[in-house]
Amino acid sequence: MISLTDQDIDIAGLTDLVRHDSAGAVVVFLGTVREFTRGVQTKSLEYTAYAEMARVSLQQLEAEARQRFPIIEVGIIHRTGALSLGDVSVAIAVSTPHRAEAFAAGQWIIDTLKIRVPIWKKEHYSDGREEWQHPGLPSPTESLGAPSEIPNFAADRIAAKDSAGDQ
Amino acid sequence: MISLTDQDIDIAGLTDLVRHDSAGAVVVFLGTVREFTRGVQTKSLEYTAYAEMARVSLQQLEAEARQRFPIIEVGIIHRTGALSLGDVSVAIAVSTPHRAEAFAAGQWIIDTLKIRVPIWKKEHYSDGREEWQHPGLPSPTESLGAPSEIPNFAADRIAAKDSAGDQ
Amino acid sequence: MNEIQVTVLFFAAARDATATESTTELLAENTRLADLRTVLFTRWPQLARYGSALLWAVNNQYASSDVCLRAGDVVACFPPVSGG
Amino acid sequence: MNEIQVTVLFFAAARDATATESTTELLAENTRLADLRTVLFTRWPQLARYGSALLWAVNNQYASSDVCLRAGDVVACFPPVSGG
Repeated sequence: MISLTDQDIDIAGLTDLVRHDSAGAVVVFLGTVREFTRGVQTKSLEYTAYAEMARVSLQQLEAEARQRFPIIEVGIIHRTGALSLGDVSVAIAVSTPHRAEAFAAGQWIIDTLKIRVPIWKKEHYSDGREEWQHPGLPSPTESLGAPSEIPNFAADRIAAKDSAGDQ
Repeated sequence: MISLTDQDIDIAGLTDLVRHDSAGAVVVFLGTVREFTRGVQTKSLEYTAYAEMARVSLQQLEAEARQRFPIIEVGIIHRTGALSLGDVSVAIAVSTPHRAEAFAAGQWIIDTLKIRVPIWKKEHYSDGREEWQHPGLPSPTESLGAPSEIPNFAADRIAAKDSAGDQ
Repeated sequence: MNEIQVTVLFFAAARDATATESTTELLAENTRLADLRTVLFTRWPQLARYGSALLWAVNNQYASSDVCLRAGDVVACFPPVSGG
Repeated sequence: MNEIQVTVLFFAAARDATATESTTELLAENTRLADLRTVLFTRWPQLARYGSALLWAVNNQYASSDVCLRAGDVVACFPPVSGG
């Protein structure tokens, strides 16, 4: 089950969805809005999605997770819109027969989601600034080579990152 | 926070307990009663604890987890008594600034709990048999060497297992 | 030579750079994604500055630069994602 | 020579083997846990069969075989744990 929602995520409902008599382990991951990142204070966050592709991408993520891990049931819900400190931005629940698989599956899903699924976070800082988060994007004032010199394109880069795993 | 209880575990309450504005990640682990283990059908389970030592042991587990990982908040609840299929026997919730630490802490806590905390599971199988689960204990009908030949004792073995990690 | 029409969507910082949500482009048949990119980078130098860091998708799937575009394709251009 | 009194608790399969929850033992001062174990294994051969697989704790902490027991200690004897 995957979902993109602008409402509060029902964590208890998501957890119950994956509980199963064949499962020995359930792992639930929640991403929550953190107040300080590298010393800068966040006041609120806004998540914007390319909704149509994000749903396709989440469905592919679920399908691939089921191929990689012995998953009994899995649910992935991502929030969009404005969030306050402490709010849950993403919730992932997964059940498997044994515990090591549940941790591995949960971690793979969130790590891969953060590379692939077209959703962007804009931070509103307590000093009034706002800033898109887009890891690896050069500042718009940095000069780069001409487009024709740029070798790699999205699909290759996403695939390379996926196989390398992330930090 | 640690707790040993013969009542249903309040998972939502445990999750809320660890959510925090400084946390970017929450991982919740649930151990649930599985119907089939190595092809044998379980009907129900019973957990018996050496309650006094189990509480001390859980407190030490929490303290050591806080030393090993940048934990913001952690809660560990273990169930005792009779459980049915699908019931939650243990729930661990942990919050940290970043996600990798939350997964690592949750996994370390459940792995270590399963080696150290004096609680035993008795399986009631659908064929009417019941059996204590005690990994590594020889069957009482197996013959062993005389007591004086037996070298290692509890403290050394628990320490060795902890440092080796488990599967 | 026939022309095809494709829609291009911009998201997040790419939308800020172009100051538009989408554009409709008339292209020659067999235009590759790389060629469309050159067109867009020429029109919006602010977008060009993000260069190879931008991600591109065609019809909701990440696409590589040599893919041939077809009539009705929906292309999306956006910065590295930051959900989760 | 003075005597000390310690309580020994049995759990799970160890309790089944001794058919008792606890026993009170009078021991010589400076008796080591290993010596108490020999006493108990002699009394309950069913317990002795579990041998080195059993775990031992003194006053709620895992103990090693060479620890000296003191008056009032609570010793616990049990099989490998299986909670979680």
